[in-house]
Amino acid sequence: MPVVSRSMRLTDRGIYWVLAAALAAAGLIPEFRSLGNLANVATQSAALAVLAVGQTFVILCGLIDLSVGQLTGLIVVLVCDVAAGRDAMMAPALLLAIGLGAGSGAVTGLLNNRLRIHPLILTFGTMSVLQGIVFTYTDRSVGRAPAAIAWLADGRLLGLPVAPLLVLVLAAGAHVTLTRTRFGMHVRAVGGGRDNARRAGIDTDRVAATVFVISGVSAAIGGLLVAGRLGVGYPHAGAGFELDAIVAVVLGGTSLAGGRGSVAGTVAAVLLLGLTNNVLNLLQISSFIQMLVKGLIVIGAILVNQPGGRRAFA
Amino acid sequence: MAFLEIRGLSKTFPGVTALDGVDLSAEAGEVHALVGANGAGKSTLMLALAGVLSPTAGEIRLAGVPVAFGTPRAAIEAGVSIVYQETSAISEMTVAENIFLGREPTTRMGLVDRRRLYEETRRLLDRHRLPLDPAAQVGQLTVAGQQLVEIARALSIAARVLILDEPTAVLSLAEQRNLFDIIAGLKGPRLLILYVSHRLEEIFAIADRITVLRDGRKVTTVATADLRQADLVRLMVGHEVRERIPLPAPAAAPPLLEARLNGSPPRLEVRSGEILGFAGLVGAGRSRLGRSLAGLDPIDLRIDGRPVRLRSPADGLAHGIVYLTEDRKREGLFDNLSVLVNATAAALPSLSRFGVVRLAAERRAGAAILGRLRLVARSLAAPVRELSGGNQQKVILGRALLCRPRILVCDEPTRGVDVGAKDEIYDLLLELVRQGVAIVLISSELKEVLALSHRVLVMRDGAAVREFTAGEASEHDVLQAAMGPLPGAA
Amino acid sequence: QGVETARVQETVTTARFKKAAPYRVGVAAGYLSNSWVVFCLQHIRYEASRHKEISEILVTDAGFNPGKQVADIEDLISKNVNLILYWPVDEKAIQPALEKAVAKGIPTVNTGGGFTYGPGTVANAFIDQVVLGDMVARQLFKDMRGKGRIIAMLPIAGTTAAVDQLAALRTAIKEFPQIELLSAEYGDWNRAKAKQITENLLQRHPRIDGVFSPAGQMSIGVAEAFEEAGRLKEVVMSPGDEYNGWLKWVTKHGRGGAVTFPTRVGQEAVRLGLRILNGEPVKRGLTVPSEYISPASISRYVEPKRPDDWWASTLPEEWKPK
Amino acid sequence: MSTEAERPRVRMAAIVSGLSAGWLERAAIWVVLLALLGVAALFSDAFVQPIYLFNMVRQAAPVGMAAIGVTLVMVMGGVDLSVGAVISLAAVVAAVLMDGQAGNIGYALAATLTIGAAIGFANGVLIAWNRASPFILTLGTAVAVYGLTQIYSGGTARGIVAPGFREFFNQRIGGLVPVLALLFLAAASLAVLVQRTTRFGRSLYLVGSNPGAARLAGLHGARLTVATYTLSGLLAALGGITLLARSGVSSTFAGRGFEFDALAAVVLGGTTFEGGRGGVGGTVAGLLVLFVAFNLVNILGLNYNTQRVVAGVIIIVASAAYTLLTSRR
Ligand SMILES: Nc1ncnc2c1ncn2[C@@H]1O[C@H](COP(=O)(O)OP(=O)(O)OP(=O)(O)O)[C@@H](O)[C@H]1O
Ligand SMILES: Nc1ncnc2c1ncn2[C@@H]1O[C@H](COP(=O)(O)OP(=O)(O)OP(=O)(O)O)[C@@H](O)[C@H]1O
Ligand SMILES: [Mg+2]
Ligand SMILES: [Mg+2]
Repeated sequence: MPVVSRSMRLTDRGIYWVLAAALAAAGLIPEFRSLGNLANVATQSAALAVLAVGQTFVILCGLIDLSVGQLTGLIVVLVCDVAAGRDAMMAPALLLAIGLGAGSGAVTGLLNNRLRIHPLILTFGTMSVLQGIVFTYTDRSVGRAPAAIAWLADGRLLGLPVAPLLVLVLAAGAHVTLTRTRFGMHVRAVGGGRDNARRAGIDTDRVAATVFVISGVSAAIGGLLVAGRLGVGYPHAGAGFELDAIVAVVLGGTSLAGGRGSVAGTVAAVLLLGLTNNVLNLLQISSFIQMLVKGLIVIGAILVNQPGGRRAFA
Repeated sequence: MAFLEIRGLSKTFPGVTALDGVDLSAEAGEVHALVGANGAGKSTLMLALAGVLSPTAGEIRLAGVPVAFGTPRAAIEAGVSIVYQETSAISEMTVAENIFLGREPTTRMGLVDRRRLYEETRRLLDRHRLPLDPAAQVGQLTVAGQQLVEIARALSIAARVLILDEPTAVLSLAEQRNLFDIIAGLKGPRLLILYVSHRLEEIFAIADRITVLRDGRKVTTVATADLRQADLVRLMVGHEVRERIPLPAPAAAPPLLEARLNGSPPRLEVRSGEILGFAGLVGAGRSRLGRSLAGLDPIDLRIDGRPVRLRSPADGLAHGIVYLTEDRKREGLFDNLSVLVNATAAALPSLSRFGVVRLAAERRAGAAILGRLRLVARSLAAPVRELSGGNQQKVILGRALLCRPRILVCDEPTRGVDVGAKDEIYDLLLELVRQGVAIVLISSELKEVLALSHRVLVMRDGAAVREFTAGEASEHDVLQAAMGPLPGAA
Repeated sequence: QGVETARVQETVTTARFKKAAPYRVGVAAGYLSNSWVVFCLQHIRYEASRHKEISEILVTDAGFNPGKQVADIEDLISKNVNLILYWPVDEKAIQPALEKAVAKGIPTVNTGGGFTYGPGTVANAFIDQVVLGDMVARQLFKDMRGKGRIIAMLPIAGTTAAVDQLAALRTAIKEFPQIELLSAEYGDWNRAKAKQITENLLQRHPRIDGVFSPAGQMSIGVAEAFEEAGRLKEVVMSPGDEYNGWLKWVTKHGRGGAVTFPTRVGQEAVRLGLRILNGEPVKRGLTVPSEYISPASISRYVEPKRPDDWWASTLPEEWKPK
Repeated sequence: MSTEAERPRVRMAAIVSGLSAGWLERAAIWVVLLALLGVAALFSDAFVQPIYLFNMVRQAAPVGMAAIGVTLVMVMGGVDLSVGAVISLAAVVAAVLMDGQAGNIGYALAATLTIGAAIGFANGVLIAWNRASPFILTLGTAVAVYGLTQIYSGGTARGIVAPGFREFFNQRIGGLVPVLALLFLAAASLAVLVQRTTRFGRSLYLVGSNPGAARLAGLHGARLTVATYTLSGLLAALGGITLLARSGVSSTFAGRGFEFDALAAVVLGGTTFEGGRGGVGGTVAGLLVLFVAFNLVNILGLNYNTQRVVAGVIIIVASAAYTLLTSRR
C-alpha cells in the first residue's frame, strides 16, 4: 500500500480566478472593451511583467532581489544617454543594457554566495548603492531613446502591440526553463531547501548566482521597455519597481519561502495589477480612493490565493 | 590496504569535539556496522565521508586514492551515496524529482525527459518493492515515506560506498525486512555498505563487522561472529543493560481514556497505570489516531467517563493528554532554540507566575529531567540542532515528561535512541505507569511494543483489526494481523 | 532673467483644437499627496465650476511614478477628454504620451512650477522658479547685508524646482563675492528630513550665517534644528513661500518673510485651456508672478486657526480643501 | 559510575539561559556598532559628544518604536510592512484630534493608539485566519492605509499640534537626554524584558521557530499572531506620535519608507525572516548602526548621491561583519 498523503494541497490557482473575475467585471465598462484600451493595458504592464518574471526565478530559489528597481533606473538613464535618440546606437545600447544587467546580477550573486547575509539586506544595500550611482550620473532626465526601442516598448507588429508579444515570448521561455530544464528544477530544489539541494549534489552557489543574473537581465529588458515608453533617461524611472514585482510574484502564487510557484501566475498577477489601475482610472475613482481600493485588492487577492502559511517568507 | 581507509579523522565544532582521531578500515563487499551511544560521532563521521562536512584533520582513502570531498557532489561523483539520518528530501518536489535530483535524464534538446524520469523511478521503486508513487509530493508523505525516498535515492546512485544512517528508525517491520532484503541483494564484491543503527538485532542480522565509537573515538572493530549482544552494549555505553522489572498490573479502575475506533474492537480504552501498545505497518493509521487523541483531529473521546471535545493540543494538555510526536524535525524540535527552552516549551504554564517565566525553576526542572535521560550536550543553552539525533529525541521526550501527563501518547518514543538511553526511557515509562499514568505506545519496533504493553492493538488500513493481551501475543501473530490475509502464501 | 523668454512669449495657434462645448477636462496629476498641489487642484475645480461649458473634471494621480503618468494620460485619451491639464513627475518622460494626446487633437496645458517647451505641451500656466529663486536669494543676501556663509535647502534632487532654484542661487551669488555657499542639500519637501539634514550641517559647520530655503515647509524644519542647537540667533532665514506653517513661524519670529508660489496657477490653467478650446491664439507660457511679502505684512496672509500644511490662497471658503 | 549516569552531561556553567544561540550572536551587532562609532569618531568628534548621540537616538525614535513591534512580529515568524503607513496615519490623526488644544492631547493620543492597534489587529486576524503571506498582506494593508490617510487628510497635512505637546517631548532632561529618546529607550528596555522573561515573549520564539511544534506544545499560534500584530500596530502608532512630536510633521506620507528602515534595523540586529531568532536588543543596535551610518555620511559632507552609495556599502559591510562574527562554520 502506498504511503498516503498527509494533507490536501492548497490550491495555487486563486490568481486566475481573481483575474477572470476582474476581467469580467471590467467588461461591463464600455471604454474598457475597446481593443485600443486592452492593448494599452497590456503594453503598460509589459516592463513590470518582465521584471516580475525575472523576480520569479529569484523568489523560487528562496532569495529576493530588491535592487532591480534601481538597476532598471540606471539602465534607462544609460541607454537613453548613450543612444541619444540615434538608431545607429541601438546595438551598443542594447549590449550595454544586457551587459550591465547581467554584470550587476553576477556581482549580487557573488556577494550573496560569499557574504552569506540575507538577500533582502544585501540587495537593500545594493539598491542604495545603485541609486547613488544613478544620481551621481545624472539628477535629471537625459538623452533620448532610439526609435527602435520606442517601437519595442510602444509599437505594433502586424497590428499587435510589440511589448506584450515580447513578454509572451520571454514568459514562455521562462516557463519552459523552470519546468523543463535541469536548471529550472535545481532552482526549485534550492528554494525548497538549500542544504538539502546541496546534499543532492547541486552546486547551490552557481544556481543562486545564475538567478541573480537572470533577474539582472530582466531588469535590463524591463529598462529598455521603460526607456522606450518614457523616451528619456529619467533617473527615478525604476523606483518602486522592485516591490511591485515582488507583489506580483507572490500574488501569482509563488511562495516567498521558495520552491513553489509559477511564471504563469506571475504574469496573471501583473495583468491584474495593470487592469486595476486602468479600470479605476476609467471609472473615474478619486485617486485617494483608488489607493485604498488597490490595497484592498492586493489583500483580497492574497487572501484568495494564500501562498503562505503565517510565515514572513512563505 | 583496505578499500576504505580513514586515518586520524577529527572534527570539531565550536565547543565540541565530535570526532577525535578516528581510524577505520572497511572492505568492499562487506556490511560494516557503526555503533555507539547517542552523540558518539557516527553521523559526523558519515557526513564527512559524504562530503557534507569538512574534517578538521585526518585523511580518507578510497581504493587507495586519497579523497577530500569538499562537496556532496564530489562524493556522489565518486560513487559515495548516503541515506541521511534526518530526511533531506525537498518537500515541494515529487518523489521522482527528488530521487534523480541533480542527475535528471535529459532529452536530446537538453530538456528534462520527464517520461524517462518517471519511468526510471517507477522501475527503481518496483525493483526494490518500495511502496511509493513517483508523482507524489514528498511534503505530503509520512516520515516513513520520506525515508523510503531517501533510500530509493541512495540506491539509484550506482555506488561504491552506500551509507545508511539509521535507515530503519522510522520504518515499520515490513519495510525493515524489505530493506534487509535489498541490502542482501546489493551486497557484492564492489560495494561497501556502512550501516549505522541502534537496533542491535539488525546489526547482528546483517553486519559482517562492527566498529564501535565512543565519545568521538574508535573503541574497536570486531567481526560480528566474535561478539555477543551484551558485550556490544558494554562496549557502546560502558555498562550492561539492566534486567527490566515486570510490568505492574493496572489499577482495576474504570478507563481513564476511551475513544471510538473504526473496525474492531470498536473502542479504545486505557486505564490509569496501563500501557496500551499499537502495532501496524507504515501508514496503518496509528499515528493518525495518536494525533487525534492529542486534539489534532476530531474524534469521539471520553476522559474519566465524560465526553470531551478537544479543539487543539492545548485542550488536550489541559486534560492531561500529552503527545510525543514521531516527526521530530517537523513538529518536535525548535531547531535554533536552546536545549532548555526546547525541554520546557510545553510546561511553561506551570513554570511561570503572572505570565512571567520563573527562570531559576525552569532551569532546575529542565536540568533534572534531561539528567535522568542522560542527555549529552555542550550546554543547556546550546541550540538543540547541534545535538545528535538521539539526544534530540531525549529533549522532546523530556518536554513531554515535564508536562506531568495523566495520559501520555508516545509515537515512536525511542526513535534513534541508543540502547542505554532506550533502557532509561523504558524505565521512565514504567515509572510513570506505576504512578498511575495511562500510556498509549505507538512503535514500529515490535519487540518494544510487546515487551512494554499490557495490551496490544493492531491496526491495518486505518482501522483496528485486533487486540491482544500481554501474554497471548506473539510476534508472529501480531505481524500477521497487521499484514492481513495475504493473497497466496503467508 | 527667467526661463527662455523668447519661447515663453511665442504665440501658439490653436485653431485645430477648437471644439464645441461641453468639455471634459482631464487632469493628469504627477502626484496629489502634497498640500500645494491639493490647493492648486481646488483652484482648477473652482474655476471649472464657474464655466458652464465644462461638464466634467477627470483626475488621475500618478503618485510620483512617470510610468503611471504615461498610462494615466493614455487612459484619459481613452476616456475622450477634450483638454488635459497636467503637472509632470518628469516633464521629458511623459512627452511621448502628451504628443499622442496632441496628435489626437487634445490640447495639453502644463500647470504649476515649471515651463515646458515641446510638441507635447501646447501651453504652460506656470510660476517661474528661476525668478522665484532669484527673488529669494536676493532678499536673503540683502538681509545678510551681502556677506556670510549660507546653506541651501532644496526640494527633491533632479526636479525642475530643485534645478532651477539652485541655478538661480548660483547666478545671483556671483554678484555677491562675500557670500559663500557651504552646501546645497535636498530635503525632499520634507520637514523632518530637512531638520535631520540641518542637524548634521550644524555639526559640520561651526558658523552658518544664512539659509536659502524657498520652500516654507522645509524652512520650518531647518529653523527648528537651529533653534534646538541654540543657534537660531546667528542665522538669517530666507523668505519661504506662503505655506501656512511658515507664515506662522514668520509671524512668531518677525523675520524671514515669503516669496509667494501662488496656488491660483490652477485657475489660470483652466482659463488658458478654455481659450485654446475656443481656438484663440495664446502665448506659449503664461506666467503667474511671485510676490515678496515682508514679515511686517505677513499677518494679512497667515491663518493661525488653520493647520500648518495649508496655503494662503484666494479661494472662496467653500472651495478650500476639506 | 552509576551516579554519573544520573546527572546530565552538560556544562552547567552555561551562560544566561540563552533563548537563541549564544551570547556572541547577541553581542555581535553591538560590536559592529561600537566599531562603526569608533570609525565615525575619527571623522568627527560629534560622535563622542553625548548630546549629539542622544539627539541621534531621538532621530531614530520614530522608526525605532515601530522597529520594536516589527522585531516581535518577526521573531514570531511574520513581518509587518504596514508600519510606515500606520506611522503616517497616526501622525495625521493625532494632529487632527489635538486641533491645537492642549486639553485634547490625552484623548488624541489614546484614539491614535487605538487606531494603530486596530490596524494591527486586522492584520493579525487576516494572517492568523487565512495564513496569507504576511509580507504581501501587510504591504497591501500599507497601500490601503495610505489611501485612508489621504482620504482623511484630503492630501494636505491637516491638524494642528497642541501647544506644549512638542515642547514636552523634546525637552532635554538634565539638558542632555531628550524625553523622546528616553521614551524610546524605555520602550525598548520594556520589550527586552517582556521578550526575555514572559510567557508571551517565550511563545514568540517558540511559534517563530516551529509553529507546528509550538501547536503541539499547547501554544495558540493564532491568538499569539493576532496579539503580536496588534502590538506592532500599537507601537507603530506610538512611532507616529513620536514623529509628530519630533518633527511636527503630519502629512500623508510622513512615514513612507520607514517600514524598510525598520526592517533593515531588525534584520541587521539579527532577527531573521525565518523567525525564532534575534530580539529587540539587537534591533536597537541595528537601528543605531543605520543612523550612525546615515549621519556619518551626512556629516562628512558627502553629497546626497555619494551618501546613498556609502550607506549601502555600510549596510552590507556591517551585515557581513555580523555574519562573520556569528557564523559557526
Ligand atoms: N553542527 C554541529 N554543531 C555543534 N555540534 C555538533 C554539530 N553536529 C554534531 N555535533 C555534536 O557532535 C557530536 C557527535 O554527533 P553525531 O551526530 O555524530 O552523533 P551520533 O553518533 O550520530 O549520535 P546519534 O546516535 O544520536 O545520531 C555530538 O555531541 C553533537 O552534539
Ligand atoms: N484507510 C486509509 N485511507 C486513506 N488514508 C489513510 C488510511 N489510513 C491511514 N491513512 C493515511 O495514511 C497516513 C499515514 O498514517 P499514519 O501515519 O497514521 O500511519 P502509521 O501507522 O503511524 O504509520 P507511520 O509508521 O508511517 O507513522 C495518514 O496521514 C492517513 O491520512
Ligand atoms: Mg546520528
Ligand atoms: Mg507513525
